[in-house]
Amino acid sequence: MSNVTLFDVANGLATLLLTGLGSILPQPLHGWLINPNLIFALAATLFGAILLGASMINTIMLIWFERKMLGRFMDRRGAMHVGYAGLLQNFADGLKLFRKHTLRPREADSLGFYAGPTAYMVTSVLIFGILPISTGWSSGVLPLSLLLALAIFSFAPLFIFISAWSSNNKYSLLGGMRSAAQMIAYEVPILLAVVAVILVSGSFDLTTIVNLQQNYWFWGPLFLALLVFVVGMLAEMERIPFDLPEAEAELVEGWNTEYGGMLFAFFMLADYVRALVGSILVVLLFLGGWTLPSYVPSALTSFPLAGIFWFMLKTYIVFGVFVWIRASLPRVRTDQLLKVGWMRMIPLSLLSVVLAAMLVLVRCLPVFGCVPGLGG
Amino acid sequence: MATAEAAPPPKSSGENPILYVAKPLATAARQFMKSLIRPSTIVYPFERLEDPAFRDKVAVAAGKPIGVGHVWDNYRGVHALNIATCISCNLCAFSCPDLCIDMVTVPGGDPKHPKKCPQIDYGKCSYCGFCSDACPEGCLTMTTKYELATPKRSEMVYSPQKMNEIFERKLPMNPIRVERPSNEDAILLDVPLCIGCNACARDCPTQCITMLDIPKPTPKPGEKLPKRIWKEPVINDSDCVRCGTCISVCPKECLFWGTHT
Amino acid sequence: MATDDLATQLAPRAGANILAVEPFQGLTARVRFRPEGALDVFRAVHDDLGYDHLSMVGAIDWVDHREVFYIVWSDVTKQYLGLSADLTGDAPHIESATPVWPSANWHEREAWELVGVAFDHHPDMRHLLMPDDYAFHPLLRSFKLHEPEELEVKSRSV
Amino acid sequence: MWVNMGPQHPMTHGLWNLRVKIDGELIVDVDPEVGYLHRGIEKISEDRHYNEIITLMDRCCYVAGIAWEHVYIGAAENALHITAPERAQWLRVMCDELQRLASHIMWYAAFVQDLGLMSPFLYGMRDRDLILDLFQSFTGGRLTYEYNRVGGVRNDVPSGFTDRCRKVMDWLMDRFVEYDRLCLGSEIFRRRCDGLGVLKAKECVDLGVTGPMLRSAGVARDLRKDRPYAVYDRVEFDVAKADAADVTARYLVRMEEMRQSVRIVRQTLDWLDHHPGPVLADHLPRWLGAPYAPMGNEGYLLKRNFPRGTGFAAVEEPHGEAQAYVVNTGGEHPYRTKFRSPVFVNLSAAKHYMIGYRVADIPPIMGSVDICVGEVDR
Amino acid sequence: MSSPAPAVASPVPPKSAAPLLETEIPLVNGPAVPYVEIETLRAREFIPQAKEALSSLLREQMEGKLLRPVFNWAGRNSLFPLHWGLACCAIEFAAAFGARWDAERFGVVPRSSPRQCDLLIVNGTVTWKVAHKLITLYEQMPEPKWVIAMGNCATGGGPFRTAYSVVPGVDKLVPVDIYIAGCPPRPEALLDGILQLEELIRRRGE
Repeated sequence: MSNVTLFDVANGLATLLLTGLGSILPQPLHGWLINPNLIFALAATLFGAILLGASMINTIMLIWFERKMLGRFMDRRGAMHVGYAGLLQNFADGLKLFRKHTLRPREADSLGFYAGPTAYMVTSVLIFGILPISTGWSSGVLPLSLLLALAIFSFAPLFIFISAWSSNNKYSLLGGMRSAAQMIAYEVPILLAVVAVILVSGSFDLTTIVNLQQNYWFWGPLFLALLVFVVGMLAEMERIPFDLPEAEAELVEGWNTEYGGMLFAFFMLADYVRALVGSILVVLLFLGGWTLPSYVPSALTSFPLAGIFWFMLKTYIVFGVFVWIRASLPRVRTDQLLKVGWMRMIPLSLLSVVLAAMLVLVRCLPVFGCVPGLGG
Repeated sequence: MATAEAAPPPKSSGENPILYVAKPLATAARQFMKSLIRPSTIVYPFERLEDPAFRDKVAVAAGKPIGVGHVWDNYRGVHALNIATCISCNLCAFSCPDLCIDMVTVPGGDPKHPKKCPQIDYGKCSYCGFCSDACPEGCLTMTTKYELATPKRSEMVYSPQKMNEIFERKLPMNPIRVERPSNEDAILLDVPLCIGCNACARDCPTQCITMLDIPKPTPKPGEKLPKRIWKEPVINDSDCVRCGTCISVCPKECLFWGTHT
Repeated sequence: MATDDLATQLAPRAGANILAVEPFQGLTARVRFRPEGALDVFRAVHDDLGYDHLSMVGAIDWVDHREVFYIVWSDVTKQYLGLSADLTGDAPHIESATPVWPSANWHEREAWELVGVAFDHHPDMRHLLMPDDYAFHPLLRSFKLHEPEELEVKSRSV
Repeated sequence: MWVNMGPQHPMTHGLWNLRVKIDGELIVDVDPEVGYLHRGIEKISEDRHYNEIITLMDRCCYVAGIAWEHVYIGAAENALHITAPERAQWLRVMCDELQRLASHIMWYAAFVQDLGLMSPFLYGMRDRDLILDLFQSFTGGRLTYEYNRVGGVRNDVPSGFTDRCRKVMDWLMDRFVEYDRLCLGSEIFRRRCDGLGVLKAKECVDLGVTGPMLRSAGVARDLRKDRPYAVYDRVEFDVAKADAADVTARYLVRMEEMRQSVRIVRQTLDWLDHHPGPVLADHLPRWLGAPYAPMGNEGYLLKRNFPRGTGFAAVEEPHGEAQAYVVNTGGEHPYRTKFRSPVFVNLSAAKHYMIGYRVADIPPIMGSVDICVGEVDR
Repeated sequence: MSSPAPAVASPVPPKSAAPLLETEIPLVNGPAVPYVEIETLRAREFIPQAKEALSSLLREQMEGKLLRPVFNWAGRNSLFPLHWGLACCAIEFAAAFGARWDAERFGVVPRSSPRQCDLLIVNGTVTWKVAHKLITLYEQMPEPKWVIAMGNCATGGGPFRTAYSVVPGVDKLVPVDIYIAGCPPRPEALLDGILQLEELIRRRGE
C-alpha cells in the first residue's frame, strides 16, 4: 500500500502553490506567503476542498452509476447522450438547477424554508470529513469518529421536518412527519448493530475498526448485525423499499414538493451523499474497508492508491446492491415500516449484540478463527 | 358456467425474512443479466424502427423483443399527394371527420376550372385515413413520416406542393387499400326537375357526364313549356367516382343517389 | 312472449303506471311507464323481476319532450331490460332511482347536467362533468356547436 | 384535513381529482371529482356520420380504443339493421382480446409503479409495445385504430400476421410468469395489498360495479359468457374469478384474464387461418360505403326510407361492461348517442372501498380500479 | 494618461481610476522612499485593477457572455417535464419513457412537482374546467421554462375543438414553444419534439 496520505498531498499542493505564487510576487508578500503557518492553514483548507470535491464528484458519479444500473435492470439504457455514456448528465442537471429561479411559496416560512435544505446538505457533507478512505486518507485520528459520524448522520430528520413544515404544503407535512418517524425508528437498530461492531473491535475509531479487519472481515461473524445495519441504512437513506417520505404515488414528491432550483438540488445531492455515506459505513464496518484478505496476491494491493481503489470498488458494489433492491421491491406502508422497525429490527439487533458479546467472551470464533485485537 | 378460479395466491413465505423478497430480486437480476449486452431500447435518432435494415437486425437479436417484424409500412402518418393524378373531386375533403382538408388551387388547371388539390392542416387531422380510403384515384396516400414537431403552428399546414414532395421522396406508403364496394349507389336524375343547365357536366372532375339533346316536346294548346334547355345529363357509371360534385352544384336539386332499377 | 310475461309480472305493483312493454333491439324489452309512478316501477322491477343492477341512465331531448331511459340487468335471467319515461313540460323532472339502485347517483347527476332533467330527492345533485357555474345543458338540441376558428366552415351535407 | 389529490397528481393516471379527508394517515371521507376531460363526445357525435364517430370512440378510452369501437359499432349496427360478416366478427373478437391484453398490461405497469416498484412499469410498456406493433401491422395506428366500420372492419389482416401474433402470445405467456414473480413472489407486495379496498359482492351489485372488480368479489359475471356477442359463443375460455374482493384478488383476476385472452386470441388465429372471406358487409347504405361522399339533400334522404331504430349494445371492455345506446331517426347522423362507461360507475363507488384505509393505500386501491379518465368523462 | 486600465507594472496609476493614489503616492523616481513602502503601494495598486477586472467579469456574466453557453448547455440537456397525463397522448408520453424509447437517455426525467420542472408537456385535450389549473401549474414552474403542446388536442383542440368544453389550443392559455402534430404522436415524434426544443434553446441562447 502506498504511504501517501491525503494530508501529504494537500500539504504538497499548498507548498507548491504558495511558493509559486510567492516567487512571482514582490518581496513583502513573498515573505508573508512562504510561511509554515500559512502553508499549514492552506493545506488544511485544500485538504477540506479536495475531500469535498472528491466526495461531491463521487456523489454525482454515484447518481450516474445508479441511473445506468437501474436502466439495465429495467431493460433500457439510461442517460447516454450527454457526455460519453451520459457521464455529464448529472453535471448538466446540477448546473441547470443552479440557474433555476428559486421560488418560495408566499405562505412558507422564510427562515425554515431556506435553512432546512442548507443545513441538511451541510450536515450530510460534514460526515465526509470524518470517514477514513484509506490509510492516511482521513482527517486524522478521531478516537470517536464512528460515534461522531452516526451522530451527524442522525441530524437529518430534524432538518427534513423543518423544511417540510415550513414549506406549508400538506404533502410536505405528511412526508416530513413520516420521515421523522421513520428515521427515529431506525436509529435504534442501527446504533445497536454498530454496538455489536464496537464490542468485537473494542474501538470507536473507524480506522482502528478497519485495521482490525485485516484478516477477517466482520460480515461473517456479525452477519446479523450487517443485515440489520443494511436494512436500517436503507430506511435512513429513504430509498425503496423505505422511501415513504417521498412516496411519489401518494405524496407528490414528499417533503421536497415545494422545493425547486438550487434548494431541490441540495436535497437531491444530500440524499445521494447520505447514500454514499451509508455504503461507505457498510464497507468500513463490515467489509474490511480498504483491506483485502491476506491470501490475495500482493500485486493487487501494492499499486499506488490501491487502498482507495479497493475501497471505492467495494463502496460501489454495496451501492449496487442498494440499486438492485430498489429495482425489484415495492415500497412498504408506514405502519408496516414502523412495525418492522420496532418489532423486528430492534430484537434482531439486540440479538446481534448478544452474539457479539458472546464472541468477545469466548474470544474465539469456531469457524473463522480468532478475531485479532480483541480487547481484554 | 365454466369459471377459472384465478390461481390461488401462493402461501406467503412465512416469517422467514430472507425469503421475503428472494423471488423478485432473482427476477430483476435475471433481467439485468439479459439486458447487459443489448437492452430493448431503440436509440432513436440513430436507430429507427421504420428502417428495414434495422428491423432485420433487431429481429435476429435472440430473445430481444424489439418490434415484431415488418409492421411499419402500414403506419398512418403524413399524406403523400400525387398532384399529377389528382382529379379535384373533393372526396377527401368531404370524408374528413375533422374538417382539416381545404381544397386549394394549384397551378396546372385551365383558368375556367382551376385545379384544386387538398391542403391538410396537421394540427387538426386525426390521421384516421378516411381521406385516403375515399380517394378514387389513389393519389392521396398515407406515408410513414411522423416527425411533425415545429415551433410554428402555421408550419403544420401542408400545401399540396409540400405533400407532392413527400410523394416524390417515395416513402413507404400504407399498402392496405379498401376495395370500393361492388354495389355502389349511382347518381340518378329526377327528369322533370332538370333544366339542362350543364352545371353538372361542367364541374364533373372525371368528365363522365355528357349532355345529350332531348327532343323538345310540342306544347299542347294552353300548356306552357317549362323554360329550360333541352338537354339532359347522362352519367357514365363506370367512369363515375361517386364524388357527388354534380349533386352539390345542381341548382335544381334534381340529381340524387340511388340504385338503378 | 317475453313482453307479455313482463307485463303480467309487473302488474301487481306497478300495473297502473306501465304504459307499454315493447320489444327492443338488443334488449329483452322496453317498459314505458308514467313518470309520476317512477319509484313504484323501479321497486317492482328491482324486487319482483330481480333486475338488481342498474347499468345506465340517460336522457334524450326530443325537442317537444324529453325522454329518460334506464337500462337494468338481471343476474338471474342474464338479460337487459330497458325502462323509459317521457317527460313533458318546461321543467321536466322525475323521481330519483337512487333509493332502489344506489348506482344511479352519478348517472342522474350527469343526465341532469347534460340534458336538464331534474331528479327529485336526489341525495347529491351537483355538477359532475362541467364546472360548478356552468349554466347550460349542452346536450339539448337547441345547443349548437360551432367551429372555433372562422376558417373554412363547409357544410357537411351539401 | 381535506387533501386534493389531483388533477395533477402521480396517483391519478389521468385528469381527475380525488378529494380525501384524512385524519393523520387515516382516510375519513373521499369525494372523487371528475369532468376535467369532458370533451362532449356525445354532443359531437350528433354532428358526425356513423362511421366518423369511430374516430371519437378511439379517443374515448385511449387504452381500450378498439373495444370501444366495438361497443359503438354494435349499437350502430343494431340501430341501422346491418350485420357484419362472420370473418369481421372474428377479427373483432381478436382485436378485443388483444386490446384487453394491452390494457391489462398497461394497468399492471401503472398499478405496480404506484406501489413503488419501478421495473415492472418498464417491462409492461415493453411488452405492450409488441401488441401495439401487432395492431399497427393491420390497422395502421398505435392507439387510435379507426379499424371497425359499420358493417364490418376496414381491411383484413395481412399475410404472415397470424404467425407473428402467435410468437408474441408465446412471449407474453412467459412474461406473465415473470410479472407474478415480481409481485406475488414479494412478501412486501402481499402485505401491502391483502385485505385492501374490499368491496363485497352485494355492494358491488348495488353500486353497479362491473368488470374485474366485480369478478374479484366472487361474482362470475362476464358478458362474453352471459350474453355472448360477436362470436364469443364459439371460443373456449373461462371466466376468471376470485373471492377475496381486495386488491390482490383484482390483481389475480386480471392476470388470469390475460392468460384467458391469450387463449382466445390463439383460437381466433386458428380460425382466421382457415376461413377466408369478406370483412365488410355488402349493401351498405350509400353514406356508409367506403368512400364518403355528400349525401344529397335532406329531402331525398327522407324519401328513400332509411332504416330507423334505436340500437343498444353491451361489450365486456377491459375495465368492465361498456354499453352504447344509439338513436337513429333516419338521418345520416345519429340523433343521440349515449355511452355507459364501466370506470365511471366503478369510480362513483369510491366511498365504499376507500374509507377506513390509509393514505399510503390510496395508490394501490385506485390502481386496482384501473381508471381511464377518457371514458369516465367522455 | 487617458488610456484605460494600465498594465500591472505601470508606475503611474490612472487619474480617473484612483484619485486617492494620485495625491498620496509619490512618483517612483521622486524623493527617496523606502523600498518596502513602494512595494506596499504597488500592491495597493492591485485593488482597483482587480476591482475593475472583477466588475467587468461580472458585467459580462450579467450580459450572459461568459457562462451563458455553459448554462445553456446544461439547461437544454436536462429538461425535466412535469409528470401529468391529460388524455391519449399521455399514454404515448408514458411509452416514450418506457423501455423501448427511454426518454431518459436525453436526460428527460419526469418530476411530479411543478417546482422541479422546466418543461410542461401538455399531452392531451385541455378543457375549460382544467384550464386555470394548467395555468397555475405553469406559473408554479420556476424560470426558465418551456411548453410543448403534444398532439392535436393541445395544438388546436383536435377532433374535439368544436365541443363546448374544450379549449381550442393550449396556446390560448400559455406560451407554447414546440407543437407536435399527431393524434397521438408516436413516442419518436415526442422525442423528436424534445430534440427540436433543445435545438431551439440552443439557437435562442437562453
